[in-house]
Amino acid sequence: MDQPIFKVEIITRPGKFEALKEALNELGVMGMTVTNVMGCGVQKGQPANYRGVPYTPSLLPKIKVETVISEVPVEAVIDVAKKVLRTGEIGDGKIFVYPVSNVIRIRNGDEGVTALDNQP
Amino acid sequence: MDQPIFKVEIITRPGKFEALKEALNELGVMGMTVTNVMGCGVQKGQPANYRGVPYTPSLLPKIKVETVISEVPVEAVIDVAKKVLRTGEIGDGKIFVYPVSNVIRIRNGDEGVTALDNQP
Amino acid sequence: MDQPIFKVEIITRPGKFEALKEALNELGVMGMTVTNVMGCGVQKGQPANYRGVPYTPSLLPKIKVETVISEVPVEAVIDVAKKVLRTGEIGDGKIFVYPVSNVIRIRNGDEGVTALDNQP
Amino acid sequence: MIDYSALDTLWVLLAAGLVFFMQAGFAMVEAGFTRAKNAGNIIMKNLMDFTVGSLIYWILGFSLMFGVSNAGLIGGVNFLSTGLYEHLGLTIPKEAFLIFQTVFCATAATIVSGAMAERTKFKSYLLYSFVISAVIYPIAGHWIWGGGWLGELGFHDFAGSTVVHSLGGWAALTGAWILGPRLGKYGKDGSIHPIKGHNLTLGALGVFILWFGWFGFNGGSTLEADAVSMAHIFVTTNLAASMGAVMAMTISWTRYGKPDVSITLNGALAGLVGITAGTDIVSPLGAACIGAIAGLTVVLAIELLDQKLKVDDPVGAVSVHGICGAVGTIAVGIFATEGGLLYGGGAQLLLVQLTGVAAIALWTFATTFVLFKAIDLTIGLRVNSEEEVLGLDLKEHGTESYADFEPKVLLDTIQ
Amino acid sequence: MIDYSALDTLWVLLAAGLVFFMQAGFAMVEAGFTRAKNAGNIIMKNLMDFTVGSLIYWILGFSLMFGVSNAGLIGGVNFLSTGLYEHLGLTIPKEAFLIFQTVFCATAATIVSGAMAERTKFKSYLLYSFVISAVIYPIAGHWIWGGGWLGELGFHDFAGSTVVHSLGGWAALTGAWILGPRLGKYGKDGSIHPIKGHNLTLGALGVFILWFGWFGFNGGSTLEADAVSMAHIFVTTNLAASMGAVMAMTISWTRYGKPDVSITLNGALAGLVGITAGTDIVSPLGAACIGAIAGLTVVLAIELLDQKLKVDDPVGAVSVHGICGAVGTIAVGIFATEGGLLYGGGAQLLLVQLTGVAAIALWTFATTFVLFKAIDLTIGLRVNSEEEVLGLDLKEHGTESYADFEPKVLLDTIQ
Amino acid sequence: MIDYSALDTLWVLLAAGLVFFMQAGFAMVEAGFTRAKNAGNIIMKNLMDFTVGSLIYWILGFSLMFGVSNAGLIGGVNFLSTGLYEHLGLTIPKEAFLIFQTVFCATAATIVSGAMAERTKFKSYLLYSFVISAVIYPIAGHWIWGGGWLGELGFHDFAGSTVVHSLGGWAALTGAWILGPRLGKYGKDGSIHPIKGHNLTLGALGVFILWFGWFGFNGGSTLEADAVSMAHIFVTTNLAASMGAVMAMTISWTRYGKPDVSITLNGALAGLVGITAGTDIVSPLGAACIGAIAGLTVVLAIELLDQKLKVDDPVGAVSVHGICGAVGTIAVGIFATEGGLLYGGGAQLLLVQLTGVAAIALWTFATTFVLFKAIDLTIGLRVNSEEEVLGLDLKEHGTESYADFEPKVLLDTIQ
Ligand SMILES: Nc1ncnc2c1ncn2[C@@H]1O[C@H](COP(=O)(O)OP(=O)(O)O)[C@@H](O)[C@H]1O
Ligand SMILES: Nc1ncnc2c1ncn2[C@@H]1O[C@H](COP(=O)(O)OP(=O)(O)O)[C@@H](O)[C@H]1O
Ligand SMILES: Nc1ncnc2c1ncn2[C@@H]1O[C@H](COP(=O)(O)OP(=O)(O)O)[C@@H](O)[C@H]1O
Repeated sequence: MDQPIFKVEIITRPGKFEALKEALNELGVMGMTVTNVMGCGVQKGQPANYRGVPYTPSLLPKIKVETVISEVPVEAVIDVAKKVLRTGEIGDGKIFVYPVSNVIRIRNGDEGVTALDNQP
Repeated sequence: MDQPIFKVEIITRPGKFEALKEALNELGVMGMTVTNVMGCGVQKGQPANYRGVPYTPSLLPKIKVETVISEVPVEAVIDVAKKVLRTGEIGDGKIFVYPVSNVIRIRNGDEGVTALDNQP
Repeated sequence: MDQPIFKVEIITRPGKFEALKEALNELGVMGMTVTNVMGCGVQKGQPANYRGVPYTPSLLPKIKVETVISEVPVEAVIDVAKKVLRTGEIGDGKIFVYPVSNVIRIRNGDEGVTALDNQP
Repeated sequence: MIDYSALDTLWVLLAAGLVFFMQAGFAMVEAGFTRAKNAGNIIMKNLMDFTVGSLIYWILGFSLMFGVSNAGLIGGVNFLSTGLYEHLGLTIPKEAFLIFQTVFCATAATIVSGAMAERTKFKSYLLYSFVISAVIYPIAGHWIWGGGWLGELGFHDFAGSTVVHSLGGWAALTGAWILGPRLGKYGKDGSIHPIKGHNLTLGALGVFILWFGWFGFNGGSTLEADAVSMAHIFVTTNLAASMGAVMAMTISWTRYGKPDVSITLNGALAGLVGITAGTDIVSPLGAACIGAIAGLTVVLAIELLDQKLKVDDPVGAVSVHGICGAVGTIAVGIFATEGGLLYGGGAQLLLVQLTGVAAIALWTFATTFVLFKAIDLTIGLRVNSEEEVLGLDLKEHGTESYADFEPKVLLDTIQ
Repeated sequence: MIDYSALDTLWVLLAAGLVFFMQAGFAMVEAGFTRAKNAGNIIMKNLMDFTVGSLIYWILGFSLMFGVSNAGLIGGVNFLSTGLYEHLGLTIPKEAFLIFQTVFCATAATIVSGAMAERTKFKSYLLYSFVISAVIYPIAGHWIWGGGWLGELGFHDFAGSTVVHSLGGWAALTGAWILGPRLGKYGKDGSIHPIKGHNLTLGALGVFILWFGWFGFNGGSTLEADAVSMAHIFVTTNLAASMGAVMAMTISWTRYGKPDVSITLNGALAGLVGITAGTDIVSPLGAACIGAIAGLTVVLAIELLDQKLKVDDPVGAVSVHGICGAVGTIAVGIFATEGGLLYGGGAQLLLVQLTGVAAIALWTFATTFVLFKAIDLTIGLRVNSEEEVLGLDLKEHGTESYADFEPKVLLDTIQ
Repeated sequence: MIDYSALDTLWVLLAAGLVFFMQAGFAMVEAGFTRAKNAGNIIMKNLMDFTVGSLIYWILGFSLMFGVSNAGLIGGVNFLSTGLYEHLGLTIPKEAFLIFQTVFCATAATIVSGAMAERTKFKSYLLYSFVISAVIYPIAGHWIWGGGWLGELGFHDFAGSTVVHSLGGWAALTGAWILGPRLGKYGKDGSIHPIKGHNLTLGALGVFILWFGWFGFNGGSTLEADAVSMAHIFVTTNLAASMGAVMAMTISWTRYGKPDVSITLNGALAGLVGITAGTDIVSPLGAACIGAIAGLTVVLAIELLDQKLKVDDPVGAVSVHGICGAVGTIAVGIFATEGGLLYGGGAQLLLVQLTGVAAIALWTFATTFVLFKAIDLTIGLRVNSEEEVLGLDLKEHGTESYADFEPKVLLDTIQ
């Protein structure tokens, strides 16, 4: 476990996942986990109307894509994500990078960087 | 990136989000991401009954609110969360704090603490 | 907060949670949070057919079980998870371990390892 | 017995079947327009007001409504509907008439459940439902259809814009007002937080079912299979409903910037409620006008109630049934081809119509006010706030209606 | 041909339409009371037992049921229903009678799908469905309605509490019992894990549709538009159903602490099934009593089956149709205003009713036991456990019923 | 006026009620087979094409269809359907005929909404719907049913396989083709990405409702309560639908490895559409054959359109209504027991049937092409891509149909 492991967490617009996935796959990042989330940040919900009553939703639907990487450099993932996801409009989202202490593959008990190798 | 960045993860009762959000906003924390989760801890599900058969649910619905902060001190966020969310009853939930290695804003490529600044 | 705290995040097949929970409970791990996620990795979706058109889903439903621990050793949790979840087939999932900076119980303000103690 | 018309009977029975089916429509509309966490409770309320109502109307209500009149005020009591009821001079068997009237009674009763949805104690709802079907509706019904004073006056409420819909609507208003709004509906600062319905497709299905059933509701009220009048009623019913929807859509589009789905659905119902009183005696054009008026009225009424009066009626029952029922009944005085203001009939009929509307409104407000207050002071009318937040399905019935779907917890339980 | 009554024919055809619509009711009840991952499969089973049944009943079954009787046991074979069937002495065209009987046959067949839901191979279900509609139901039907020995005995099963509902219910029991419970339903330690239905509003809609259709089911069985009897049937049908719901609600409230929604819905159906045999010859009060008995019975029967016998019947089909069908048929011997025990008719009719119930139960258990065992030993009756866990929609049909909604994965696939 | 048959009128009105109810069926099928984010829009389109169509057909369309014929091409204009229409020689009141024809018109109009679902501007749909109900359908209807040239030729389209279903289907094809496929449906590399329907149980309910309503659609087209022909129509309708479902299931099983639920549901509808033209004059066996042909055709047609022609028709409306309507009409020339090819009637009828099918196809393609192009060039036919991605409910109506459920965001908005 000499090589540091990171989790890159990308929060962005729904509907962008397919493109992101393809781009990350090209980089060699094969494993990822996606979750539906609701978020607020700079982007605000658009005023709407329910049976005549105006309101503004305070949260917007987003997706959270998490990928744990080690051999692929964090910068490369970030660059790809920025390229694919940037529209320049508010709401493009954020990327958070976290340290990871260890990784284990349940199927065969592989630990650390090897566990991230996605050859079956 | 001299200033440390943290993720504060708050797991609490559903239905408390609006109040928490307002309190955090007052503190200057504007960005957050919310997820539906199911949890178990000290609090247990209440015995119920389906077509005459008694059972006890093993998981309870909770929300997870994640906010990544740097300039606002972690303690301030924790204090606010405790104030808003505490009922004193089992099931109020827990707060976990994690180190964050980096933050990037996709829209313009801002990194680190600046990326957390929510002025468009 | 002398004792290190870790979050163990287990991503595995849906339908395995009850077994995992029981095994972890036996170990003394009582608190956990579960989320529905979609994932891709070594395992690929099976080719299917919609109104005559063949397609292959790119993401598979998984569950993410998170448990923050300190007194129970990380290895013990990993071993239990491996024992309960391993089928040897692709798709068993992965375990990620993260460092945790702090834990707070909202109900009474307990901090650190004490906050993880699940006696009411 | 030999003289009954099999054809008339068949039509009345089929119409009764159609009106029964409207219960499904009400259940779907009300469930669809409220939250998922209370859907089972809504179902249960709709089912039980029909079943309890069917029983008590048979046991008591029918006689209060159709028994020999005492001074035009109330029918003579007769338990289990066992009397002969020959004074009614029916061409159909008494039992055919009984079942047809039973499903009408249940319609009046069920209107209330939508307006009081998501916060009423189930037990208390049962009690309310028992009383309205046993006494409140039958007495009002007697006045108009049972040989009572309003009928004698010449009040024209063919299939019940007033006696069924307005009565139900006013009871709904009293109930919703005494109950108070759902938690979180109105902010302390006067702000209004919309609480969305959980299943628009189901709600729409309910509207289609109601419309389908309404052909029986209005058509069957002929009590005989008369070719010309049945056909006329089908046409006027359909035109008024269509116009109601078109109008409500247009108004919502103009006022709120987009054609609103749930308001348009309400508009169709408003047209149906509006035409019910005069479906037999207004022209197709008159029906379209009444539909348009109802479609306009319902949008403004919903706004008024929800935003000005702050009476929280999740499905718009008061506006659709109460207000449009009244408006439709009054419109008979204007559009009736015989006796209507526009057809040179003068104000005579109009005044009678106004009298009837007012009388039923007064009767309903007075009796249901006493009823709901009495319930409130004894067993309580409203669930506590924990029950309301977690949902009536869980707390009142120990169930969840959609066990396999992930709820949007965040929105679902915001207070 | 000139002599057919257009009115009678119209009524029978409309009733057939209503009974057809009950298929939608069954589909919604069964889908609603089971899990989302099997909803498409339930739909498919309901659709296919109707379509396959319609075809084979036309090709063969109708003649076995209504052909000239061979010793009171079976009708004479005649393919494609092309015979004249003049011995039936109908006042309506043969084709009207055929379609009415077809939809009845499909009702009997479809009852089984609910009890065997969530674990039966689709192929095997198709095969079962073919055989019951081709042979098992028509022969039993012949005994009672086709000029067979039970009819001759004086057995009274007006619209089929026994021949349709009990028969379906007993077949369901045999099937569910041979199949075994769904994975995870019963723990090794004897514990019971409830598996919740996924869509209570849809289930409730199904119940309303069934009730609506039942007016045709019972009413149409007159086979003629007789004013008095049609009206009487509408009243007794409605009262029994109402009483069934009220009773089941009350019992569930007493026993389980809360008024249970799905059990109350079952109670309404139990009342309907119970009254079906005697709807024409019990009084309204008798109907209410039968409804009450059925409503009580269904709750206890569900408990018995689920908790004591551990037969896993996800929708309660065995209790509702099998047991309440039998109870309702027997009740005719008690409540029939002519010949019933309570009306001084002695035990004669009661004994005949008991004989009929027993005969049909035996016939059904015997034939369906052989049928399901034969299927099990050849193509297999049950899907494998992976298919069951992932759901029949995915594995048997390659589909998912709710593609845009996030499932509660956790609960959905617990074993 | 004295001479109207009350029985005939009752039947036609009840049939009109059933056909009206088909609107609910269409709404549920179309909503169920498309995505959750557009469900409210589908509802709204179905509701508004019925309401707008009802009004404009009453105001104008009815007269163009049934007014005194001008050279067999078009009926004489008469606003608000106020004429006497004595030349029709009806045994039922004009208003009964009007409402029956109104619901037919609405059926033709509503077929289109499914094919153009999930990407059409609401405003533009309203406009289309107005024109088809005011002019396009009435003129075609005149040719066949209103005393026009096709009817004179001997073209047999009993209840409208061609004039209602094919016409609707061809309009749907033109619309879907001009609109282009939904975003993400077809990849640049020619790949096809299935876009799943969001609610299969609702879709199935819709199919059952349609089938139920079809008994009125076909049966009521007798315009009189004739015992023999009504009964015959019920039988042939039911057999064709059953066979259509069985066939489509079998073909999908063979071709795609599993019995497909949504295709089987389409198969039942295909059988119904197919039999509509000849339901009165083909034998039960002929009906089963037509059902089988339709069931086979629909699967191949869906494949052809979706995979070869890449016309994106989310619910299969073109295949079910357009193609199977045409096939069923042509089949009359083969299976008609009088005049059909197989019954020794030669090719005469077959040629007439082909002519009629071709004429209506040409008329519809031509008029709807102009209509949709005109709309496209003025107010625009299609929403922009942001609106399409976020859903029409949100952008066109400011609503969400399932506010309490967590959507599968990932799948829901993939482009
Ligand atoms: N500080 C934060 N902590 C956690 N999540 C955040 C934070 N800031 C933003 N997010 C998430 O990222 C999403 C997009 O952020 P937003 O600020 O709206 O867009 P942008 O960065 O493009 O201006 C938010 O909806 C929220 O889910
Ligand atoms: N050790 C843990 N790891 C992860 N999540 C936990 C842990 N302990 C508690 N949780 C989450 O916090 C929620 C509330 O915790 P609980 O112990 O029930 O309440 P309280 O802390 O108020 O007594 C749980 O439902 C679970 O989701
Ligand atoms: N590098 C990764 N980062 C984040 N999540 C991952 C990663 N690799 C795998 N996963 C998650 O774990 C799940 C199972 O992994 P997979 O590789 O398919 O199985 P296995 O490890 O058993 O071969 C995936 O569906 C995905 O959700």
